[in-house]
Amino acid sequence: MLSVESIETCYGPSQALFGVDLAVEPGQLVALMGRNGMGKTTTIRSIFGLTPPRRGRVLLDGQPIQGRASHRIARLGLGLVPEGRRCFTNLTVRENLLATAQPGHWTLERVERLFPRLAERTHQGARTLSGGEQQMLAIGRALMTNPRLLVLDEATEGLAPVIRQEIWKAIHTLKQDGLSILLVDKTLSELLPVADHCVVLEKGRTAWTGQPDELTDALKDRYLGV
Amino acid sequence: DEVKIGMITTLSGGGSHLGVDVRDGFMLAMEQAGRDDIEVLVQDDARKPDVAKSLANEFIQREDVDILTGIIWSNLAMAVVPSAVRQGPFYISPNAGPSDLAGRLCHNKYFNVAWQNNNLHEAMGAYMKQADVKKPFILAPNYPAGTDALDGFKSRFQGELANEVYTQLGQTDYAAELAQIRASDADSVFFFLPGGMGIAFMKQYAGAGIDLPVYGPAFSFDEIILGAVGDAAVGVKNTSQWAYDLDNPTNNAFVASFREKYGRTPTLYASQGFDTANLILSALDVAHPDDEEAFQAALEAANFESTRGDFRFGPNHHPIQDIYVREVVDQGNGPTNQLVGVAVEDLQDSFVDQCSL
Amino acid sequence: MRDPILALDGLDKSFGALHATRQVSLDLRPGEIHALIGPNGAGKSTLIAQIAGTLKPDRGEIYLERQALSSLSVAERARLGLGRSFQVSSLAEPLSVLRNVMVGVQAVQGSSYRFWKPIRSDADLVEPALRAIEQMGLGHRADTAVSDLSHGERRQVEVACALALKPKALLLDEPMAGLGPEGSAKLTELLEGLKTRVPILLIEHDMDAVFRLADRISVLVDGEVVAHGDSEAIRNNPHVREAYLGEEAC
Amino acid sequence: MTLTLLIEQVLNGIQLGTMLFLMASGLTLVFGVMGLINLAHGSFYMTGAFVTAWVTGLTGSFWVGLLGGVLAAAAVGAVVEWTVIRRLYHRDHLDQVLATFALILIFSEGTRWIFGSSPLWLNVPDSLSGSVTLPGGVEYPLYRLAIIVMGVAIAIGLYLLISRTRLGMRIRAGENDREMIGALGVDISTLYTLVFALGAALAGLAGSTIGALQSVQVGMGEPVLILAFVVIVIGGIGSIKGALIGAVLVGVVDTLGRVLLPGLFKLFMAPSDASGVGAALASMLIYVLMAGILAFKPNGLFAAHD
Amino acid sequence: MTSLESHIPSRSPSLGRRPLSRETVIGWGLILVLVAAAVFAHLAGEPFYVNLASRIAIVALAGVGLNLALGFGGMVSFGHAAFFGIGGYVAGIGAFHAFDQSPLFGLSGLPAGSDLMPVLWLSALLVCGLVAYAIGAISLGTSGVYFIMITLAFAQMIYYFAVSWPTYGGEDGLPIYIRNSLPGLDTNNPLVFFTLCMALLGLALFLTQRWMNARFGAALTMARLNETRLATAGVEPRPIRLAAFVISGMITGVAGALFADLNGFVGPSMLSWHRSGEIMVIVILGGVGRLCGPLAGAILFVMMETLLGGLTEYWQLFLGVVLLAVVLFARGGVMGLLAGRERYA
Ligand SMILES: Nc1ncnc2c1ncn2[C@@H]1O[C@H](COP(=O)(O)OP(=O)(O)OP(=O)(O)O)[C@@H](O)[C@H]1O
Ligand SMILES: Nc1ncnc2c1ncn2[C@@H]1O[C@H](COP(=O)(O)OP(=O)(O)OP(=O)(O)O)[C@@H](O)[C@H]1O
Ligand SMILES: [Mg+2]
Ligand SMILES: [Mg+2]
Repeated sequence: MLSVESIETCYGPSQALFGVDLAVEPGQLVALMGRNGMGKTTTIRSIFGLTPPRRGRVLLDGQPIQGRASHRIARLGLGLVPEGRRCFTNLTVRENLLATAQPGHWTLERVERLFPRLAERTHQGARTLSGGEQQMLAIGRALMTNPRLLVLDEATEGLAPVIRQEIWKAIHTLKQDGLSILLVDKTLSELLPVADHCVVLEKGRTAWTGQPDELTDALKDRYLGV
Repeated sequence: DEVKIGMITTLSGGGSHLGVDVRDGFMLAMEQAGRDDIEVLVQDDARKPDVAKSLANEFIQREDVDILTGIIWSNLAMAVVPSAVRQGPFYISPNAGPSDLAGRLCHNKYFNVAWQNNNLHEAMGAYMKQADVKKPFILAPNYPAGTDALDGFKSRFQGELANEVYTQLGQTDYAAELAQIRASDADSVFFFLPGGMGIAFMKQYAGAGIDLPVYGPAFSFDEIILGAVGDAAVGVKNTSQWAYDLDNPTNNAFVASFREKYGRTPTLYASQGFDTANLILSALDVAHPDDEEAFQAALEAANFESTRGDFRFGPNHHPIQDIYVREVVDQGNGPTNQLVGVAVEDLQDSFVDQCSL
Repeated sequence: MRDPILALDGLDKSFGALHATRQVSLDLRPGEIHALIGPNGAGKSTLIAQIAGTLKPDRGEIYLERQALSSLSVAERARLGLGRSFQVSSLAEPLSVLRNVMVGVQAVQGSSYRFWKPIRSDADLVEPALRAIEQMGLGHRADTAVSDLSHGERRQVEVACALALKPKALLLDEPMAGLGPEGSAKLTELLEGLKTRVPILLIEHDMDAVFRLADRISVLVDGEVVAHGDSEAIRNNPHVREAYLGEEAC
Repeated sequence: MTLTLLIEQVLNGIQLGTMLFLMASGLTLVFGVMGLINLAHGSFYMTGAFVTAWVTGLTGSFWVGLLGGVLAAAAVGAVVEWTVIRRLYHRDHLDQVLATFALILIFSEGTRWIFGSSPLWLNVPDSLSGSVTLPGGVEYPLYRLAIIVMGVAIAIGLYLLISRTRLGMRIRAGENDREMIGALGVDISTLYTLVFALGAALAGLAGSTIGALQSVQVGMGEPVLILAFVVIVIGGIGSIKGALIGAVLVGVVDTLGRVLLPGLFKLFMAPSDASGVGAALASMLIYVLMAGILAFKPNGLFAAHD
Repeated sequence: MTSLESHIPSRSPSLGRRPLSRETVIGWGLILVLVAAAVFAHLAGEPFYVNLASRIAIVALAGVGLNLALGFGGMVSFGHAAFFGIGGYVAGIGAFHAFDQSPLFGLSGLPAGSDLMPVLWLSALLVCGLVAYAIGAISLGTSGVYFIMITLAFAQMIYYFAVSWPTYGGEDGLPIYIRNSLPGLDTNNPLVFFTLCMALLGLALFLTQRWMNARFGAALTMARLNETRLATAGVEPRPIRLAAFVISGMITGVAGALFADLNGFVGPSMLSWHRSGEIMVIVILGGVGRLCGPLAGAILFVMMETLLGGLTEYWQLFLGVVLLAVVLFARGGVMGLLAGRERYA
């Protein structure tokens, strides 16, 4: 449903992406991998129109969407859990969830069932949440927009192992429900089992794509530094 | 030999209608004189003392003007005049008349064609005394012209006051003062609130349900302000050295030609601009400003037809003149002033003794 | 056993009804890494904030080499030798890495009220800063503006800033977060080398790193220290497994 | 001073306060919510007053004029947001100061170009002229009473809008992270245009209603602007509740200061000196109040966040 | 690690500019243009233009003062007119009492006034420093918009105080009949006066550059960009800011003293919030946090004021349009336009 065709993106004068290709089929979970600073976040920002690509195309259901305003792109059914959480810190937990919600499968009750911790803190300001709580909030917030394609940038960063397992479980459930997912994560041991397809970036280019089981130790060492 | 006149006046920002009227009156007289040996340069001071100061320097140092004129506000005049007259040109004031320039700091090259600031207030004090007012409530903004105004008023009124209140400069809400007036046992109100302050005060006075008679200087009741205040001002008595219905040939001609040219009734500021120009013209007929003594003497003679009728200068170069009382009336097409009498004849300012001229 | 460098004595902190820190007493001894783990929202960062001085504890006292800290400001504590990294990195974005690190050097060297000598030619300032940066393996990035760095590199700068203070104790709040496997490995190695010089109070959710590095581990749950011991003991503590580790730690 | 006089003066203070609130609420919305310093807010006040005076003059109806003034202010606000302000959101506060300062000059002189230098006529509508007797025997102008009622109603409405509605959440979220709310599918630009126009309309409403009491002239917005800034800072930026309480506080303190201080000084000074000194102190009073509050509560009385 | 010597000069945007950066060249260029214009005008017998150049230099000096707080320190003061005006009143009051040989404030026991510029400048420095200390000590507890407004509040208090203090003219202001003097120099000569203004401006620019490149500047920059980082690094942010604020007020105060002498007049308009706004506009117009930004801004602003004012009654409208165009299209002000966007030294 989503395909990115050799996009190039710049931050002001400095170019960060030099030709990234990737595709997400409906119901697929695609893992976007690469070392620090290789352009994973930039790719995601380019898809969402936050840093529009200079060249190349981004297609959603075959329609080019690059160059559109980011809210229009999001309305087409893309949900974002950004790097660094970026909760609306001046809103309460509940307001964070409701502010951008769209009608659909995911409701406040469902999200609170997924993350009971959020239900406990529903009237607390997001600013004072702990890091992990904020991460749950960011995922919940994206789900509440009822996306067809969920994009998670380092969604398990800084979470306690128990919670992380929960989130992976949640991701697994989401995938089984048929949601398409594009995922960036550092922990290969948790990522690879759920991924249908992997895309590896190096220095702003797609360096390798394939099935998770094709990712040999040599490749891991070369591209991911494991 | 050509004569250059520099006019520094307020043409933009708050209070610019005063400057516009002074300029229009002045230019009307110049046009009527039809002399081609006089050049008038006009610049806007935006009501800022330092801009006025810098313009004065420009006129004096670059344009080498013979005569300066135009300043509306006392604080600008205080910034400009003392040093300007020392540098060469004459300064003929069409409006501002701060007490220092009439007294302590008077100068042989400085003339005021309008009034010393206190004139109209003193006259009103005298008039209210005559009119048997017993206990006025008086108010003015808390700045030098305001305290001068009330002091001037008191110097002639010399009676009991219901209260004496200083408001904030630029204040636009007078609810608190109006409540004080209503609660007091005053039998009348005298106020000096120039510009927008006066408009606001009168409108709110009308809405406050107080029916004490109101008195004030003409500054709050020129034709332009009356247009903004509307019927709220009807019945107010105000003192002025001039009125558009003052019946003398010069004035009748002036009012008619001003209305024709600009499509509005002149204000006292317009008359002051007009008189200023005519005073200068009358002196230029006698001498060139380069001949300083002769020109000064010609100005002192004040040999021109004033819109006010009789006009002469006291020793400190400030007018000795009749001050009239006008009443705001509405004869169907909006409120306007009507002459009702003379408050004081041949009023001379009280600072003349401090002047060493 | 030597005297602890840093000692917390009965720290207590509430936000309204929420009791974020309950009677926490811990210490940090020379040459060790003391890891603090616990579920999200357990109060770890709150504890660090109280040590560093951005939050005031309701009760309790903090000692750095036996000196009580509670009346001192953040900056005074830093000058006494308390280095800190933030959970969400807090750097001056437009400035270069070097400039970010140099400020710390300047503070430990004494006055910032020097108006004459340009810092650019002040080797006393530049050299120690560069050393701290090199230590973090960021030498090639010293002149890059922080805003141009990737997430992971910023974490490294944070630690470099703390190192520049020549700290007596280091408080690191999730330094591995956002680092790739490679970066984590490098940092692990670095901290291992560092601990002989500076003891480290380490908050981390990366259990591989924690179990490898920590000499002692304290587990904080709901603001309370519920377990304390070496890696083995913690790994096998059923209570910790349930509250924090989940089924992972096998 | 008698009790009725005191009550009347307190009412006067409240009325001044509600007027300030109308200005301040728009300012605090734009300022706290959108993070924009808008010095040109006073220009919308002026726009409202001028258009109301003009339309009232044409149609003879104050109410038509009022509607015209408010709509004109909203329209001008929307256009300004669309052409200038939206380029400033991601800029430094300082760029915003300079740009909106430039807008003041353009609006003031533009208005003078169109309407001339003379103040315009605008009066209280007949249906609201005169005064009413309140319980307790206080005689009070009906128009001012109407302003108080209107101000309080608008305050409640705004508070509910911002704190209770989805729209309010989005606006606040947008202030916190504009990029993020866009990436979550909200058209924040249009939303901001609307908010800005709403703020302008409130300022326009203040200008229109107050224009009937004061003088409708170029530059009338500036002193009110400064007071409105004082109000939102005292109340805490971004907080509608703070703006209301700050406005009433400023109104009452200013009014009572003007009334009481000269009397206070007359106790131990010569009467004419006392009124001067008292008046001088009264004009400083709200600034003293603000400095005092900020010295102890650096984020105002009701800091909405931060 | 490479040796330091080879290391540092080559790597530099971060560490301060290379000796002759484009900005430095432009700064010198502006100074030269101004001096040349003044000298040329003097030779051509046009004292008006010499005075205009003095005015530019003085306004720029006030801007340099504000820039230290606002540009380098991130303290957006909307009350710098307070210092400008106090500086002016120091000069005015000194001259007033020197003129009639009365003791200061008319209080017997106090020394008489002085009309010596150095004495007045030092007094302006002292008084403004004290006032800035008091204002800063209270105001720096706040930040952001609150700081803007609390500084405005203090300036307004001083403004209203001056308006209603009759001894020194109140709203009418206080004329200085004879320009204050400097032994050995004819300060009434426009070129001499210009030279004085320019010398003080040059000194202020030089010192500012020195300070900002030194440790103090590094700390101040960090205080502006990230206060938490500075505190965590062991430097108290508030005293650093306060020091910068005090110095800033002092520089603006000296500019005020010169301005009073230039105009031969001091009045409350020097204290009004319009004036604060104007100084701020000059700094922003020139380029915030750029050493020579205030100079560039002052040249542009004063020239526009003078030239447009002669053209049309509605000149402020065009001034507004020009200012708006500068913000929207020339980011980083005039210096940004001329020397590039780079701002953080
Ligand atoms: N705002 C920015 N301005 C300039 N350059 C940037 C910016 N953000 C990122 N970069 C640069 O773009 C490149 C790609 O960064 P990106 O954040 O996409 O990497 P990443 O793969 O997400 O890394 P990480 O795993 O650390 O999050 C890096 O070299 C980084 O320095
Ligand atoms: N200022 C505050 N007001 C109210 N509650 C707060 C405040 N600061 C923190 N909290 C709450 O205190 C608890 C502890 O937060 P803290 O940030 O210390 O957690 P943590 O252990 O660091 O978690 P994580 O591992 O997710 O970072 C959380 O529940 C948080 O919501
Ligand atoms: Mg990333
Ligand atoms: Mg934490």
